[in-house]
Amino acid sequence: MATSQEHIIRLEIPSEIQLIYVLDAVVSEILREMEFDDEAVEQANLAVIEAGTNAILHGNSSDPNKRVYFQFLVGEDKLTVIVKDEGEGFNPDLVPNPLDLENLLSTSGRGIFLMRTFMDEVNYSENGTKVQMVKYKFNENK
Amino acid sequence: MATSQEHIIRLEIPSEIQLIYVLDAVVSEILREMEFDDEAVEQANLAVIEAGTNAILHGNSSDPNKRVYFQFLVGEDKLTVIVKDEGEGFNPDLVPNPLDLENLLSTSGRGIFLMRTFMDEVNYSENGTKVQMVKYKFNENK
Amino acid sequence: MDVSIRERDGVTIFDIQGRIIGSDSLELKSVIDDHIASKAEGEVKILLNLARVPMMDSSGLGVVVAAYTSVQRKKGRIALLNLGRSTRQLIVMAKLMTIFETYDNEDEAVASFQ
Amino acid sequence: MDVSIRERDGVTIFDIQGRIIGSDSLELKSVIDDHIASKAEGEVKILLNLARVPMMDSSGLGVVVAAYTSVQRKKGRIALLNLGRSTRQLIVMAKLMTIFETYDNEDEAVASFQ
Ligand SMILES: Nc1ncnc2c1ncn2[C@@H]1O[C@H](COP(=O)(O)OP(=O)(O)O)[C@@H](O)[C@H]1O
Ligand SMILES: Nc1ncnc2c1ncn2[C@@H]1O[C@H](COP(=O)(O)OP(=O)(O)O)[C@@H](O)[C@H]1O
Repeated sequence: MATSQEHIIRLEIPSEIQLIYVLDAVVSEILREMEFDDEAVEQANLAVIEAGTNAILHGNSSDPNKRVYFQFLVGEDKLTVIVKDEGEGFNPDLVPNPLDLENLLSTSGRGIFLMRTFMDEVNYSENGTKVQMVKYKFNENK
Repeated sequence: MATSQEHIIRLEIPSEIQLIYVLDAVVSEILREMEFDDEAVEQANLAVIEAGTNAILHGNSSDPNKRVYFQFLVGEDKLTVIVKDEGEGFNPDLVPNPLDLENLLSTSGRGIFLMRTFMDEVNYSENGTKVQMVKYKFNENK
Repeated sequence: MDVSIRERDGVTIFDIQGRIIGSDSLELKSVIDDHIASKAEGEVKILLNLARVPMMDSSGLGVVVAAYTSVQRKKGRIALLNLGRSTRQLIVMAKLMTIFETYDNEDEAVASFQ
Repeated sequence: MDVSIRERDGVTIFDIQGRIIGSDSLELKSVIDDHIASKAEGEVKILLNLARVPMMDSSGLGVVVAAYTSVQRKKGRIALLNLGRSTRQLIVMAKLMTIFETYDNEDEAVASFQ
């Protein structure tokens, strides 16, 4: 038996917001298996839900013919999550800061901020249609 | 928005028996979303776990470099589950009947029997490396 | 997610149970909006009991913010009861802790409305 | 899945909690095997309490069958307590209902061993 370099789980769903519960179930279970502590589980779980929600609602505009692709790379000390949609993309640098005073009482616009707050790395690519996030198991810097 | 003919969810895992919990989470959530009744949920869930376990242990011999592919086709009135492994295959017709007296106290050999018992359709193809199972929501025949 | 509503001394308590993620926020929003719409100006007194909400996403938080704004507009009052670790963290991170009134004790929270 | 073990009037009760699927069966098997190995012939008295097992797969059922066979070999006795709908259905389908002793009441089950 060759040693497996990567332990990859893939999930692919149509763009229906109800399927966030399926995503949630997968992520929760992976994080539990990886024995992240409870707080890290909640944080990573939330970040993945935010990314998945954005891919469904903003990326794919809830078009059920467009799909969202999730990859979970399970490592010894970290989980990498990649979320890819089939939308037009966007420029994440132009998203307003939800902590600015004029945005504090906005009813939306906190998803990417929470992803950046709760994950150790968040990188957009492919014109904003793909986001890669990393959560480390023992993060001494936080 | 074009009408989506099929509502397909895909899951792909390496051959690690611990990942049955991820499979379980996905199936449970899909069945719950589909509003199957509790008994049907348990039955379909069990059948999928049996098929997944077989793919991991028998099909792929727990080789983590081999993968198992799940497809869930969510219909109005039925769920179709396809499980595909990367193993050598087998002949399902040659599997002994676990209800035969000499097998009653066997410690294994009931997986396929339970799949056939709890799903409405079970069909093996591709030399036994692929199994397709259907569970209907309102099955008047059962 | 499930929401049930009860009244105590003129305060309407929304007992929410379960994670508020995905489309739960739409459901929660409509329950809260309907309630606010049914009340006259100055008469809205809402307590959102989050004791049994282990987690909430940004759309859930958006609903709480929207509720806050609607209630303000109607010259009513809204407060949050029993934030858990995760929901508290979310609100702290979003810098909303100083904006929302929060309580850890239902009697106290209800009394504050009198 | 979690297993805890307690003794009552010389009967060893295994309280199992959670679904028995996937690798749970290996864990359960080793707990039961260790217990049986620790007992002398004729002294094994086991009650598997399945009250909090909402579901069990064929490998879980295989462990119960293996336990039955080991206990028989050691001239002991094993019974199942509090089968739920799902575990009962599994055992019925596998035509094992007439082979296993089953009880729905712990006092009765324990008394039966005396
Ligand atoms: N995958 C995506 N595709 C296209 N646009 C996106 C995507 N993700 C985010 N956006 C854009 O970035 C904005 C901010 O997203 P976010 O911080 O998650 O807040 P919200 O989703 O509440 O608007 C969104 O309103 C949307 O315009
Ligand atoms: N995906 C598969 N690939 C190869 N062989 C399989 C597969 N599924 C089942 N089998 C064979 O069929 C037998 C019976 O399977 P099953 O009824 O599930 O019982 P068990 O898994 O307990 O042996 C297995 O022991 C194995 O030899």
